[in-house]
Amino acid sequence: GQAPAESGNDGGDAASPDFLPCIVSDEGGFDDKSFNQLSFEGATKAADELGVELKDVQSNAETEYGPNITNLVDENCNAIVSVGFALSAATVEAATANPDVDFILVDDAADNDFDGKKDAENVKPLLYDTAQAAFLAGYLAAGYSESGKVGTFGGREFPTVTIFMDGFKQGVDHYNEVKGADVQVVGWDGTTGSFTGGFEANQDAKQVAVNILDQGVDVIFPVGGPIYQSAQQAIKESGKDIALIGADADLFETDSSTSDIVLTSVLKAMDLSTYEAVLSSGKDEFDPEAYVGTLENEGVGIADLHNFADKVDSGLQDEVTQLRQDIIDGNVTVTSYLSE
Amino acid sequence: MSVASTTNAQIDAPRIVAVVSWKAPIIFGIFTVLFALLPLLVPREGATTFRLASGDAFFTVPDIVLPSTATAWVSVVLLAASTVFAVFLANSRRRTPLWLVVVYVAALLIGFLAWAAAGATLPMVGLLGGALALATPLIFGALGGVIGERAGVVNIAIEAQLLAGAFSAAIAASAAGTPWAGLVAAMGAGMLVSLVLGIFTITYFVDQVIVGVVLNVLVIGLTTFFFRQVLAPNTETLNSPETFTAFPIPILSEIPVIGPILFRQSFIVYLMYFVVALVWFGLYRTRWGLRLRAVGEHPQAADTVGIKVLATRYRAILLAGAVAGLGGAFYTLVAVPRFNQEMTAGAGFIALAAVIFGQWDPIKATLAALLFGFATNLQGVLSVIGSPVPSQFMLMLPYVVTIFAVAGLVGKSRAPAADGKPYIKS
Amino acid sequence: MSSAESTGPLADPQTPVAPSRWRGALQQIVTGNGIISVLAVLIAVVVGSIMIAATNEDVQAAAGYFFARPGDMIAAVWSSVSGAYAALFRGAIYNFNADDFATGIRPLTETLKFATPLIAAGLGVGLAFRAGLFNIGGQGQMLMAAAAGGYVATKIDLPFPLHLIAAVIAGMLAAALWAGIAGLLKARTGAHEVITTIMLNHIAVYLLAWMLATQGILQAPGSNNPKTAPMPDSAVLPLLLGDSYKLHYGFLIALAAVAFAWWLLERSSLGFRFRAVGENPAAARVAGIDVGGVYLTVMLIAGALVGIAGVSQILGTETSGFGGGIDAGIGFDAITVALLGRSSPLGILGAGLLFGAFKTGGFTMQSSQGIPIEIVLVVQSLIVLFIAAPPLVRAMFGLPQPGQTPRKKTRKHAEPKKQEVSA
Amino acid sequence: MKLELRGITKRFGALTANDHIDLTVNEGEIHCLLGENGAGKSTLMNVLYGLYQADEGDILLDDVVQQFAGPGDAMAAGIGMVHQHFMLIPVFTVAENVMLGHEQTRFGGRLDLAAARARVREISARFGFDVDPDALVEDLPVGLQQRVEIIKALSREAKVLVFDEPTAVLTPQETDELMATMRQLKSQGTSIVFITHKLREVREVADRITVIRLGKVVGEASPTASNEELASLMVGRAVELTVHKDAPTLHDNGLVVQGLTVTDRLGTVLVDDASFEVRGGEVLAIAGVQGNGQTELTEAIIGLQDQVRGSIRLDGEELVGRSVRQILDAGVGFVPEDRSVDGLVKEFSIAENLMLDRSFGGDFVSAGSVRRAALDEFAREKIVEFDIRTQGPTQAAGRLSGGNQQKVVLARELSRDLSLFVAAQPTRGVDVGSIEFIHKRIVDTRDAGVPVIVISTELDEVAALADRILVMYRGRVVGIVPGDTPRDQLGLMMAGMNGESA
Ligand SMILES: Nc1ncnc2c1ncn2[C@@H]1O[C@H](COP(=O)(O)OP(=O)(O)OP(=O)(O)O)[C@@H](O)[C@H]1O
Ligand SMILES: Nc1ncnc2c1ncn2[C@@H]1O[C@H](COP(=O)(O)OP(=O)(O)OP(=O)(O)O)[C@@H](O)[C@H]1O
Ligand SMILES: [Mg+2]
Ligand SMILES: [Mg+2]
Repeated sequence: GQAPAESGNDGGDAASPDFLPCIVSDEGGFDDKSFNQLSFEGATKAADELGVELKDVQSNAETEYGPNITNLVDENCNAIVSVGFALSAATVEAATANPDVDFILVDDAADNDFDGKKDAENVKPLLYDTAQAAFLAGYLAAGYSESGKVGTFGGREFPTVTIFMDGFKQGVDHYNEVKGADVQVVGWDGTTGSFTGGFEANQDAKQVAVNILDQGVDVIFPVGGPIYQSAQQAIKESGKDIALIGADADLFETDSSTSDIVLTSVLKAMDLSTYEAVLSSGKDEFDPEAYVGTLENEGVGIADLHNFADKVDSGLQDEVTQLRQDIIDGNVTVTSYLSE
Repeated sequence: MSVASTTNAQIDAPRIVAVVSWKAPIIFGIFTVLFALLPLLVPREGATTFRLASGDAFFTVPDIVLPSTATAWVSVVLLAASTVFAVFLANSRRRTPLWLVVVYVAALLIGFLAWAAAGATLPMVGLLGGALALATPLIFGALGGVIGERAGVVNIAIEAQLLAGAFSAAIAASAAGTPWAGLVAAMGAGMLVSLVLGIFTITYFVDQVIVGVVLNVLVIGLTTFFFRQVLAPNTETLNSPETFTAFPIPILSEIPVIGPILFRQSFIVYLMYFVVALVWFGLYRTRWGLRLRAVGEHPQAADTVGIKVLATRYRAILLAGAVAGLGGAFYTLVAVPRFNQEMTAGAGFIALAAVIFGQWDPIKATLAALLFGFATNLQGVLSVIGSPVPSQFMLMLPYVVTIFAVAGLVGKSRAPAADGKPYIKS
Repeated sequence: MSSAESTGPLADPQTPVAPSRWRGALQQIVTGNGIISVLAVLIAVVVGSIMIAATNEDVQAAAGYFFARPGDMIAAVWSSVSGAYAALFRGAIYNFNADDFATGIRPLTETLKFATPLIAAGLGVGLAFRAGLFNIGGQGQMLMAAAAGGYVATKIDLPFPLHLIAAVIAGMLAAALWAGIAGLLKARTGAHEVITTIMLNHIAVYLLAWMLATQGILQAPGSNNPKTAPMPDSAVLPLLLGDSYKLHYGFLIALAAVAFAWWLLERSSLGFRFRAVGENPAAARVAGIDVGGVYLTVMLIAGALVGIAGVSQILGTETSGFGGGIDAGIGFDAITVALLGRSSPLGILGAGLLFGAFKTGGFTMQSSQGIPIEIVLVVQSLIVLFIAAPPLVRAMFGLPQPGQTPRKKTRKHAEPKKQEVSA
Repeated sequence: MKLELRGITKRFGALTANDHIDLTVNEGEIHCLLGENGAGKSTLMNVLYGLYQADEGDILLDDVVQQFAGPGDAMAAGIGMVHQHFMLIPVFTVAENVMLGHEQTRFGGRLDLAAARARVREISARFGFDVDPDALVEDLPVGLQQRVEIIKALSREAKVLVFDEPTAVLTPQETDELMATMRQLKSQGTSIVFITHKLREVREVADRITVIRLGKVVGEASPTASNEELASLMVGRAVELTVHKDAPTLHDNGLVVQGLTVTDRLGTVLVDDASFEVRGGEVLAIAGVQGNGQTELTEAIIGLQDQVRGSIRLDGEELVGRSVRQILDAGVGFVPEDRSVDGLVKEFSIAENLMLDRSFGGDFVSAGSVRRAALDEFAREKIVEFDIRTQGPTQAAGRLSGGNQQKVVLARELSRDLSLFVAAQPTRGVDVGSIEFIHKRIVDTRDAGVPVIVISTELDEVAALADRILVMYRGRVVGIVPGDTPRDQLGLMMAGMNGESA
C-alpha cells in the first residue's frame, strides 16, 4: 500500500477537539440486527456528518451499564446514546451527575419513579409507538392471508417486543371487524403468546416458528432482532408460500436474502431519530424533549411491499394507506402502553 | 478347583428375596394428585384433535378427536388405578413392573395433552419431528461427552465445542459455498478444542473440570471477538452459509406418522442416526471401544496389557470433539444460516446433563436429549395453540421435566471409574 | 478431583492443619510457582496484545504499507498495546491521569466493588467443591437471592438497618433454599448435582422473568418493563468510603464471608466433615458422618454464600432497580474464581480480586482505547489455563522441571492407584 | 525360557526401591521372592514387565538382552504377570478382560467374542478352572478373579510367569489348587517367579528362594529352611511368629445376633439368617472365603447396610435401625476391611484421620471448632504408642506405607471406650513385624473384657487369635467351632461343608 504523509495522527481526539459523541449498547451488542444496531447506525451517520469520531462501548451484562456510561463521561463524551430500557436507571443517574452532557435514551421514558415526568433534564428519551405501525401490518397480513391464519412470536416477553405483537393483533382484529372476516392470530392472544426465551437465532427459535407454521398460517411476524432468521429458515424448509414481516428495519433492504419472502416490515426508525438527536447535540441544538415516534412523524411506519407489490390486492394496499391516515387523524385508535 | 466348591458354586445360586420399594408408588401418587388438580382447578372446554397426518403425506391418517375434560378425567382414573396397583404390589413386596410405568406415563401424557390443547389441534408430527430437530445438536454434544468420559476425560467444554463448531461451519460453508465444507470445518474446530483439552489434561495433568470450564469462557471470548470484528462486517462473504435443507428420504418418508417425523429431516439429522449407531457399535462391539472403555475404567490395567493409555485418550477426545463439532454445525448449517454470538445459549451444559442422565451410554444419552427436546417442543407447541399458563412457566417445562426425570427415574448412576482422573505413570 | 502434587498449584490438595501454612505459602511463591504465575500472565498478555494490535485501526493501516515503512507499524503496535494495558491499569488500580490521589484511587475501589460478588459466589462454589459437589448453579442461586432480597426491599416497609438486614437475610435464605433443592435431591435420590443445578439455573431465569413482569411481585409499580423499582434507601448497603466512591458495605460482608468460610473449612468440626465427605465419602460414612446430610448442609451454606453475591448486586451495586440479567455471568465466573483460588477461602479472595480488576479495567480499555471487551475474557481464561499447568509453562520457557532427571521420568509419585501394599 | 536380571536399579526420587538386584530363573523353575512390605519385590517385577523403566541394569531372556518400552513389549517377549492388585476391568466380562490388548476381530472391526470365550473355556479346561467367560468380573469372588488373571497370562502363551502375591486372598483349598497349577505349568517348561509372604507356601512349592530387604538381595535360601530362619532373613531380626494368649475370661456383657438377614437393593440375600453371640473377653473369628457375607455381616453390625432384618443386641440394646453414628457412640470400634477406601481419608493428615469418627463433640471439638492443640497432642501420643512410622502428625495418611496406615486406623478405634471391637482383615497388607504388634493389641483388647470379632480369610491369623471360630459360606453360618479346630476341617467348612460332616 501507499504510505500516508508523515503528519501525526494519533487517534480520534486530534480530529475533533470539540465534540465527542458516544454510544453504549445493552447486552445484545451492536450486531443484534435490532435496536442496538439501528441506533449505532444513526449515531455513526451523525458523527460522519459532523466529521467526528464516534466512541462505542458494548455491554455484556446488566451490571456493566453504569460503569460503561461513567467511563464514557470520564472520556469527555459530549453526547451519550444509551440503547435500551435496561439502561434507563444508569443513564438517569449519570445525567443527574453530569448536567453538561447530552444523553439520548432509546426505548425508554427515563421515568424511573413513574411520576409521568422524566427524571433528568438533560436526557432525551426516544420512544416509538410501534403498535401503530404493527397495526397496519396486521391489517395487511389479515387481508393478504388466504388461509385465514397469521402468526407472530417474540424473543422475550418485554414491552418493547409485545408492543409489536399487540399492534399486529389489533390490526387483524380491526380487519375482522371491518370485513366481517375471521382471521386468527397464532402466537399472541393479547396477554400471552409464543416466545423463544431469548434473542438468539437458533434451533429453539426456529422450532417456535415451525410450530406456528404448522398451524397453517401463511404470514408470520417474528419480533426480536435476529430471530427473523429462524423464521426465514423455517419458511424455506416448509417449502410453502409463506410471507414474512420484518420488525425494526426494512428487512428487504438490510438482508437481501429475505427479499423473496418479506411482505413488508414494521419500521421503528431508531436510526433516524438517533441520528437527528446526535446531530442536534453536535450542532448545539440539543432539545431534551421526549421524542415519540408515531405514524404521523414517521418515527414508525410500514415499509414498501417491494416484491409483493403485485401480489397484494391493490384495493388492500389502498385500505392500508387510508388506515394509516385514519390512525394519524385519530379516527382509529391503537392502544399500547405508550398511548395510555 | 475342588469338587466341593465348584459344585456348590453351581448349585447355590444367590437367594433372592423381595425388597420393598415405595419409590414408584409415592411418585405415582404425587403426580396423580398434581395432575388431578389441573382439570379440577382449570376445567377446559372442547375437544382436542391429535393430528397424526403431515401436510402432504402419501397415506392419509385420520385425526383422533378426544373430548378434553372427559379424557383428562379418564386419565386421572387410570393414573389412580395404576397408583393403587403399585401400592398393592409394594405392599405384597413386589416390584413395580416396567409396563406399569409405561402405562402410567402414557396416560399422564395423553391426559395432559388433551387438557392443555383443549379446543385446538395438536400436530403430532410437528411435535415429535421438532423435538428430534431440537435434540439433534444436544445428541451430538452428548455423544461427544460420552466418548470422552468413557475414555476417562471429563468434558465440560461441550459448550465450547458446539460454539466453535457453529462458528467455523458458518465461515467455511460461506467461503467455500458448500455446507459440506462447513461440516468438515466444524469437526476440525471441535477437535481443536479437544486438542487443547488434551494437552492440558492428558499431557500436563491439569484438572479436567478447570480446563473445561475455562475453555468455555475462552471460546465464547474468541468467537464473540471474531464475530464482532470479522464476521459482522463481512456477513455476505463470511457469514451466509449454504444450509442443509430438509431432504425427505424416498419411500421411508412416506411411512404413516413415523416417516414424516424421522425421514423428513436435514442431512445432519440422518448423520446423527448414523453416528449414534456408530458410536454405540464402536464402543461396545469393536476393539477400539473395548480399549477405550478399559482406559476409562482402569487405565493401569489397560497399560499392563499393552494399551497406550494416553494415546487412546487423545484419540478418544479428538473423535469426541469432531462429533460435538458436528452438533455445532447444526446451528449454522441447519437451524439458521448465520452465526450469532453465543448462539448455543448453554446447550453444551444441557448436553453434559444428558451425558450423566444417560449414564454414560450413547443410546441412553440420546434418549435423554430426546426427552429434553420433546419437553422443549411441547412447551413451544402448547404456547402456540394457546395455553393459559404464562410464557415464562411454559419455558421452564423442559428443565423441570429433566429434574423430575433425573430424581425420579434414574437416581444414582455410575461414572466410568477413572473418569476425571489423570493417568500418571512412573 | 485430581491426584498427586504434580498437577500443579490448582489441583494440589490442601494439606490441612499444617502449622506452617503461611510459611509454606510464602515458600511456594519464592520457589518457582510465583515465577510460573508471572510467566502465565506474560503468555496471556502476549496473546491479548496480538489481538489488540490486530484490531487496532492504526496498526491495520500501517500494516498496509509495512514494507514501505515498517517503523510505523511497530510504533502503532506499541502504542495500541501499551495504551491498552495502561488503560487496564488505569481502570483497575490507579488512574495516573487523575488530579489528586483521592480521584486516582477510585478505580481500585471499583475493583473491590466488582470483586465483591465474585468472592462471595466463588466461596459458594469453592465450599461445595470441598465437599465433592460441583455447584454450577451460582446463576440460579444469585437470581433467587435477588428476587427475595428485592421483594423484601421494595414491598416491605422497615426502618434503615432492619430493612437492610431483612433484605440481605431474605436473599441469602432464598439462595440457600434454591441450592438446597440440588443438595436434597442428591442426598435423597442421588440425582447428580451437575444436572440439577444447571436445570435450576434455567428455571430461576424464567421464574425471575415472570416475577419481574408481574405487578405486585417485583415489577416496578406502574411500569411495563421487566425491572424492579429502585431499592429504598432503608434497604441499601451504605457506601464504605463516602459519596465519591461506589464501594459499599457488601465488600465487608464478602470479607466476613471469607473469614467465616475459612473458619468453617479449616477450623470447624462441621467443615472437617465437609472435607471428609469431599475427599472420601465412603470413609466418612463408615466414620458415622451422614453423607446425605452433609450434601444438603453444604449446598444450603454454599447457596447462602452465593446469595451474598446476589444481594450485594441489588442492594449495593445496582440500587436503581434490577432486571433479569442481574447475575451478570457471575455464577459462572465464580467457578473459575473458585478453581483458580484452589477452593480455599484465601485463594478465592485473591482470585476474586484479580477477576474484579480485570472486569473494571476492561471497561476502561473499551471506552478509552476502543478495545473489544472480549479480549479481557480471552486474557483471563489464558491466565487461568497456564497458571494451572506449570510444567507446560516451564516447557514453553525452557525452564527445568523441578527436581527431576531427564524426560519421561520427570512425572513421578504417581502413587499408582492402589499402590499400597497388601500381603 | 530362562530369565536373567542383571544389576537392576530403580529409584523413586530419593528412594532406591531396587538396588543392583541380580536374579536368575531357569526354565521350568519356580523361583520364590521373599521380603517384607516395601522391600521392592513388586517394583522389580514391574520393571521386568515393562511397567517401569529401570535406571540401571539389563533384562535377559535366554541370554538375549531385552528392551521393553512398555508391557506390550514384555508380553510379546513371552512374559506374563499376575499382579498383586488385580489388573482387571471390573465392569468387563471375563472374556473381554482376557482378550483385552490382543483382540481378534471379525468383519467390520467387530470383536470376536466367540473366539475369546472359546479361549477362556479351553484354558479353563486345561487347568481345571471353572470360569464362566460371560460373567462380569466384579461379580466374581476374588478367587475366581485370580484365575481370570492367570487365564489372561496363559492366553498369551507366556513362557515366564510372574505371580505377585496371588495367595493373599485365597482359601487354603484354592491356594493348594493354585500350587498344583503352578506345578503343572512348570512341568510344561514355564518359568515362574512366585512372590508370597506365607512361608508355608514357599517351602511347599519353591525350587529356589531369593530374599530381598530394603531393595537389595540379602541372600538365597533353600526350601528346606525353617519359618523362623526365613522370617529373620526377611526382617533382619528375630521375629516371634506366635501370639501368646491366655484362656479367655468370659464376662456377661456382649453381642447377641439373632436371625440376621442382609440383602442388597435388588433383594439378593447376602447374610442369611445368621445367629451367634460374642461375650466380653473372647475373640470370635469369622472365617470364610472372601465374598461369603462376612463383610456385609460386619457392615450390618456397624449400621452400614440398609436392608437388614433380625436383631443385633449389644449389652441388651438393639442396634438394628440405628445410624452408624449412634452405633459408634454406643462404643463399637470398627476396623473396615478396605482401609484405603473405608478406613482412611488419604488426603487428610494422620491427626485428622485420628479424629475422623469423633468430629461431633468429645475431646477434639469445642464450640464447633476443632481443638487443634489437643488433637495434635493426642496424635503424637498415638504415633508413639502404636509405633506409626511417620514424619509427624501432619503427614498425609496416604503417604504412609500400608502397615502404618493400618496402625492409624487401629489407633483411632482402640483409643475409645469400647463395648465391642470389630476388626475386618486387621493384618492384610502388613508385614511380619507389624502383625506381631497388631495381634498383641487385639488380644489386649479382649483381655480388657471387650467382646472382639475378627474377620479374616487368613487361617494362620484365625488360628492365632480365635477363641471360637464362626465359618460362613454363601451368607450362612456353616458352624461355630472351637479356636483350635484343625485347618483342614476349617478349609472344608469354608467350602460349604457342614462342620459335623466335615
Ligand atoms: N510409584 C512409586 N513411587 C514412589 N515410590 C514407590 C512407587 N512404587 C513403589 N514405591 C516405593 O518403593 C518401595 C518398594 O515398593 P514395592 O511395591 O516394590 O514393595 P514390595 O516389596 O512389593 O512390598 P509388598 O510386600 O507390600 O508388596 C516402597 O517403599 C514403596 O513405597
Ligand atoms: N507413593 C509414595 N510417595 C511418596 N512416599 C511414599 C510413597 N509410598 C511410600 N512412601 C514412603 O516410603 C516410605 C517407605 O514405605 P514402605 O511401604 O517401604 O514402608 P514399610 O517399611 O514397608 O512399612 P510397613 O512395615 O508399615 O509396611 C514410607 O515413609 C512412606 O511414607
Ligand atoms: Mg419521573
Ligand atoms: Mg508388592
